[in-house]
Amino acid sequence: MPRTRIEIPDEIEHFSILDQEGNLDSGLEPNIADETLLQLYHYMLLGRRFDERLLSLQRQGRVGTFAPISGQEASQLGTAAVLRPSDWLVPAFRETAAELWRGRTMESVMLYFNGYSEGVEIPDERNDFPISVPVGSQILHAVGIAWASQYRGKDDVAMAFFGDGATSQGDFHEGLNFAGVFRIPVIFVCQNNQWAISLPRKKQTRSETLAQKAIAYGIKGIQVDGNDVLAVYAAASEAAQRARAGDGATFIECVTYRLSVHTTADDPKRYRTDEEVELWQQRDPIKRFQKYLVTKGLLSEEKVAAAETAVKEEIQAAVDRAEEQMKNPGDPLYMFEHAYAQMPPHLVEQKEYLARALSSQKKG
Amino acid sequence: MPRTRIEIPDEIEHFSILDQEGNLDSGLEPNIADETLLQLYHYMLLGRRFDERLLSLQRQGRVGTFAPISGQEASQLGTAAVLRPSDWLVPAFRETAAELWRGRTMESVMLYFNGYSEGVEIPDERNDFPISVPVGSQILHAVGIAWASQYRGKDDVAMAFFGDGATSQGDFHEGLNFAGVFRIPVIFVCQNNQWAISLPRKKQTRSETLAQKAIAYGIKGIQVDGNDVLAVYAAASEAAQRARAGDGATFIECVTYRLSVHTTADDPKRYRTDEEVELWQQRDPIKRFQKYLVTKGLLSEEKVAAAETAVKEEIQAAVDRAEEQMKNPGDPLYMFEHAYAQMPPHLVEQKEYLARALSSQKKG
Amino acid sequence: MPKMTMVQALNLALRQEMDKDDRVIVLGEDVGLDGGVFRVTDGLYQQFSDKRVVDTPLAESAIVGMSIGMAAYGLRPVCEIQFSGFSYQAFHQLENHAARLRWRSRGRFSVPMVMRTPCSGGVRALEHHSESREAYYAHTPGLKMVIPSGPRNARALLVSAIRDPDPVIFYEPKSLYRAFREEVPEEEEAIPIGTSQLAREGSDVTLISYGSMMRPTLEAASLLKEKDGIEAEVVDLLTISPLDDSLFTASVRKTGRAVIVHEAPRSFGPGAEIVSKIMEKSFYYLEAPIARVTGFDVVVPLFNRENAYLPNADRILRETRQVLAA
Amino acid sequence: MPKMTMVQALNLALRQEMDKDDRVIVLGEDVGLDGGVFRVTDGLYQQFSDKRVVDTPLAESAIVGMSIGMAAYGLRPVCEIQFSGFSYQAFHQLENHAARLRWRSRGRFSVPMVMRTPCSGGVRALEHHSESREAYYAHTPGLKMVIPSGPRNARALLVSAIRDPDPVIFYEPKSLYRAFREEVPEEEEAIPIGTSQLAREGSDVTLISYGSMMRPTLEAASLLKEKDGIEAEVVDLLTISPLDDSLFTASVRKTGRAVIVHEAPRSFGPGAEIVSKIMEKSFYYLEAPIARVTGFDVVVPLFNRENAYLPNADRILRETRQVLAA
Ligand SMILES: Cc1ncc(C[n+]2csc(CCOP(=O)(O)OP(=O)(O)O)c2C)c(N)n1
Ligand SMILES: Cc1ncc(C[n+]2csc(CCOP(=O)(O)OP(=O)(O)O)c2C)c(N)n1
Ligand SMILES: [Mg+2]
Ligand SMILES: [Mg+2]
Repeated sequence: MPRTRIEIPDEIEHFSILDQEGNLDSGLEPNIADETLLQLYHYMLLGRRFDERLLSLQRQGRVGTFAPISGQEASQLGTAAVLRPSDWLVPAFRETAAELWRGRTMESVMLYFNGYSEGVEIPDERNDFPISVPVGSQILHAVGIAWASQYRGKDDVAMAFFGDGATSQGDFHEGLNFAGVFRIPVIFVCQNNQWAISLPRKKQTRSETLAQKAIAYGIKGIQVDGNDVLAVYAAASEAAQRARAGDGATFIECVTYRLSVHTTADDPKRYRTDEEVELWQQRDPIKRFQKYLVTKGLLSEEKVAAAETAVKEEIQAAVDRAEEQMKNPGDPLYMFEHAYAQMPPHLVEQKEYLARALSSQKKG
Repeated sequence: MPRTRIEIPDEIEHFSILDQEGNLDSGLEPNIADETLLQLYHYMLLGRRFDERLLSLQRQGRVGTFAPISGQEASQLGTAAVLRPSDWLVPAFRETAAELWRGRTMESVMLYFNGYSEGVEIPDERNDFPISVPVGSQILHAVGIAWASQYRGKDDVAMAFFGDGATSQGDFHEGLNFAGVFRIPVIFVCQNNQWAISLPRKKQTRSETLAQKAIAYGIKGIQVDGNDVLAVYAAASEAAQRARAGDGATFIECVTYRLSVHTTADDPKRYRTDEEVELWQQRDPIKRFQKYLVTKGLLSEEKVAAAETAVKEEIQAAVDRAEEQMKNPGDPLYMFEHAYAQMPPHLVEQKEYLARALSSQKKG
Repeated sequence: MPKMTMVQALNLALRQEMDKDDRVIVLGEDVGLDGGVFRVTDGLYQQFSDKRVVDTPLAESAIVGMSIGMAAYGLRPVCEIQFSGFSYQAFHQLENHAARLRWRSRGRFSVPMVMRTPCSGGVRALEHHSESREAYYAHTPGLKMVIPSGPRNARALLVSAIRDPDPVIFYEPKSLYRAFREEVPEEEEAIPIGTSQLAREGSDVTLISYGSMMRPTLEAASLLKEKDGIEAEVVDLLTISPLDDSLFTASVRKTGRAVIVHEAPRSFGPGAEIVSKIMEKSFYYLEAPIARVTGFDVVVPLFNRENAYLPNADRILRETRQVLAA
Repeated sequence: MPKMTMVQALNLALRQEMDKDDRVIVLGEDVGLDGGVFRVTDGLYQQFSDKRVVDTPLAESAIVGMSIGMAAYGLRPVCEIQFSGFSYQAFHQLENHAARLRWRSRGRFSVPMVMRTPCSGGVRALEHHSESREAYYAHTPGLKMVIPSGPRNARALLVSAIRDPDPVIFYEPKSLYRAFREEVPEEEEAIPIGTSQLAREGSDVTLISYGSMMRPTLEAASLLKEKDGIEAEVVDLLTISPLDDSLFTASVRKTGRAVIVHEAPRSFGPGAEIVSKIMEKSFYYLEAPIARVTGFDVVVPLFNRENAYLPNADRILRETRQVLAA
């Protein structure tokens, strides 16, 4: 009794199914329909190619500042894929692949990153939150949503995304603690991509893993190989089951890597080596998954080429539509809409004032 | 490799030396000078009796709202006693016993709780922060102080106090994380007194212990019997050594109990049972320590009686001095002092305005 | 009609709205079993259970952030921040999200939440328990900011706040909680948010105030009548943002003189916006400079010397006389 | 004298102060190896090592809270909040502590820290990257609030902010970071905090502005001269709090007319306090109502439509003409 070790009841696990070469630990192969596997592959490829296209458009001045996702496709899609349409996705700002999976259009993404408010439109049938720029803050919204779902007797879950950097924020702590206390059906997906702009994961926190932070909240914590879409899918499925069954929240650390810049305003050469990037390129989640699908007989060289072509065309069509739409400069007076449900008198005054100012400006 | 348990390197320990009856686990008895033991006893008694006196004064309208400490004397003194004068104490709002140990006068405490700004005066030679009311916020100040101490090449440490409720705040998380990352010589003392106003510890967080929250930050965590002053002292000594040696921060959870009201505005009958309070009265830290000191031959019945008398007189003298001092209503214009190092023009204007207003008020 | 304190009147509003609408959820620190540290939520836990009256861990950002999620889902959370001095812990959730979610989703999501919080001084409280910082919220586009001045309007405003489709910061001047009673009808009563009220008619000078300062302002108005034979018109703003300038504009155009009274610090405070509105809309009607009677630009003193900080009838009287003499 | 951008000028101030005074510590997200996302701290890490240029984890409250402790110990922390839209995460640390510690300890401890943060719009940035909320800080007793308008005064103000014995919020209008260059002397230069400057002399109307709005304001003044033959006097506030009203009071008493320009939302914004100061001190000199040209009370639009939000020379000109015509 006097000086004793305290047993930590919830153990933290590490999870991986495909190794770096795409070889399978067959005992763990999750039961995923072939169709879903191919869909996952499609969206991983789409996510990657769209990212590359956005980057090249940005370099030409045809897209504003944005946060690329290359390297994180498995983390985003393995998780989002376990959601049902009625579930809620609560993204940070680097989840384009997950958002596309959920039905957000590439046009919407382009409009948003070109500073058009049309880009924040969300169709009624999709329960997905808009991008959240303030790091970590959205975690609490997912907690509130999931609480409400439970209150309404639904088994819909909320899935919050955030990065390794976000785990340092107070809101991360408060959100996971509330989720633990109220046994909330929420899934916390941390994309540990090793960097928060220039700060490496090791300097973000002294804890050995991020997953073990779950111990502080009495919730389930798991670390997965975030470049292994099967492992991510399996962990997320378990988490969704747990949540739907009323057994509370899960914190999933996806160990992955941001292969590209932080945002297009960033120069990673200032803080990390090419060798590190190359190392992680070898762990590419798409290559690895592709190999597995080939081995499984679901893909072939020709099918891969066809997929590439299809994705390219899909992207080109979206870019064309978006650029067409952006020819319409839109009405600047729109800024006064949606400030409140009903426009209060002072905004009516300001809107009228701006209308006058703009029309006199036009006149010269 | 595929599905493996992650080993948590830093183990969390529980620590106790004196049992509920005051019996000693002699293998663990810390090496504390007799003089220090008696001093600890004196301050525990003083803390308790002063608390009781403040409560009775408050009930008579002679003291304002305050937060009693009864039951938490061992947690406060076992920790504060390991500090050197040049170390920094960063209290919350329920550390009166620790503050008295550090040299704050009872008059100062009384003036403060009677709303006199004289009660926030801190002598130059004491490196102690004023009380911090916003729960958890002060933790970060201790981290900054300890960082600065290290930067200056000193081996002075900072000790931050807070309650079980404070562990839910974002600032707690951010503070412990920074302390881990920068290996800061700080000691976090959590007085887990089982309640945050009406919220019991079990509803504050689902984690089994508070101490295990240290795992999230890669710092040392320890849980001690907070009503056992020897265990508290031993844990705090280790923590201080660790900090001074450059080995970083420690999080100490002192398991204790608030025997009295949350503050004098609180009615605990609304949320907890008498039985629970009685149970903890049996674990009284003073009785237990007294028994140990008697067994050790340092105290006797007569000496206890003498100590009680001495403490009573000390308190009475302080109350008299404070009440004398409070006869001086003080200058309301003092509120403009110490807003800035130099009073800016707008405050000079406001001060002059108030001076005029007050003098015209006086005239009628 | 029963006579109620403001605490009881607020409790009535909560109870009735919860009764009518199962989307209404109360959450915060000690709001459940304990009934809130000021007892505003007293009895709700017993009546509606812990499903709808939620004692949360001690974390303001989480209380507000979770409310945002609940509101976006379609509920009507009414969260309590135990004292307004601790609402800054949640300020980023209010500014970054509560105020913006409707705008940021082009109307797809909204945040029909209320953040109730005891504000202002006058009850001999501890540090950080006496602030008046309504200007922070009033200056934040997307939020609404409401402050009642008595039991009856407190109840009627809280009802509107709960039903409001947008986030409302609801400041409760704690010095009014039990200061006096008013008749409060059992039947529904709601005051639209964004409307001020005439508290006293007059023609010589316009006094504009709200919240805890309405009582000394009305007291000053009585004294003006009694001692100087002056008829002061008194406007109670009730909502700080969106600010209803219709009544005070009409009044100032009539009287030509105005005095603004608030407890908040003077500089960059709510009074400045009212001065500006009068400047913009009624400049040519003004016969004297507008005066502001306010708290000072310092920390609210520890309570023994708090009285000198708070505007009182004497200071209001004094300033109004100067405005009248000008 | 070398010609510098504001980024270079700020960097110079930091470098020189760090060189002179080992109490000066730079901390924040990405301020070290990366040199800050706008490169304001570029090269400091290399020169002064990670002992004095500290890359922190991603937590604003901790950055500010830790700075408070460092400052109380006797250091001079200069922390960076990456964008002012994320300073609210630390708002409670500023309001509850940085602003009060001197007062709360009767002068025993003080908080000589600077919180630098890029503010305001105009650079086609993402959401939450374009706000101007200086009023929050200006309304907080105990803080100082400074906003430079060009490279040279930015450097001279930052030097003063670092040496100031009290906490200073230092807003850096990011649209000015690289917009133009000015000669900045290598030798020490400091502008006292709390002093405004005359940016242009004139006798017909007073334009009062600061920060990013100084350029369109001066442009409007040129246009007024050119097109209307009007001599506008222009005041650059530089410090928002404590507000120096001496220059604009003298100017308005001379011109009888005033226009205030800021990017911040209109209602309860900084302009309102300036209107009130003029009301209180210069009412009888006024020949026309004062106008405010400001941002609107809505979220700053996504960048493609941001220009309509920001005051520009045309709007300033238009409003000034109305003031002149009144
Ligand atoms: C509260 C807040 N602070 C700072 C920033 C600026 N910022 C944007 S992204 C980022 C790093 C985020 O790192 P991480 O959470 O690991 O996500 P990642 O970018 O790697 O996806 C920072 C500091 C922000 N957006 N919000
Ligand atoms: C940020 C903040 N929120 C709320 C409060 C109101 N409050 C004062 S003490 C307290 C409970 C504190 O509980 P704990 O941390 O366990 O300390 P204890 O009172 O038990 O010593 C609360 C909610 C506060 N002072 N600060
Ligand atoms: Mg990251
Ligand atoms: Mg407690």
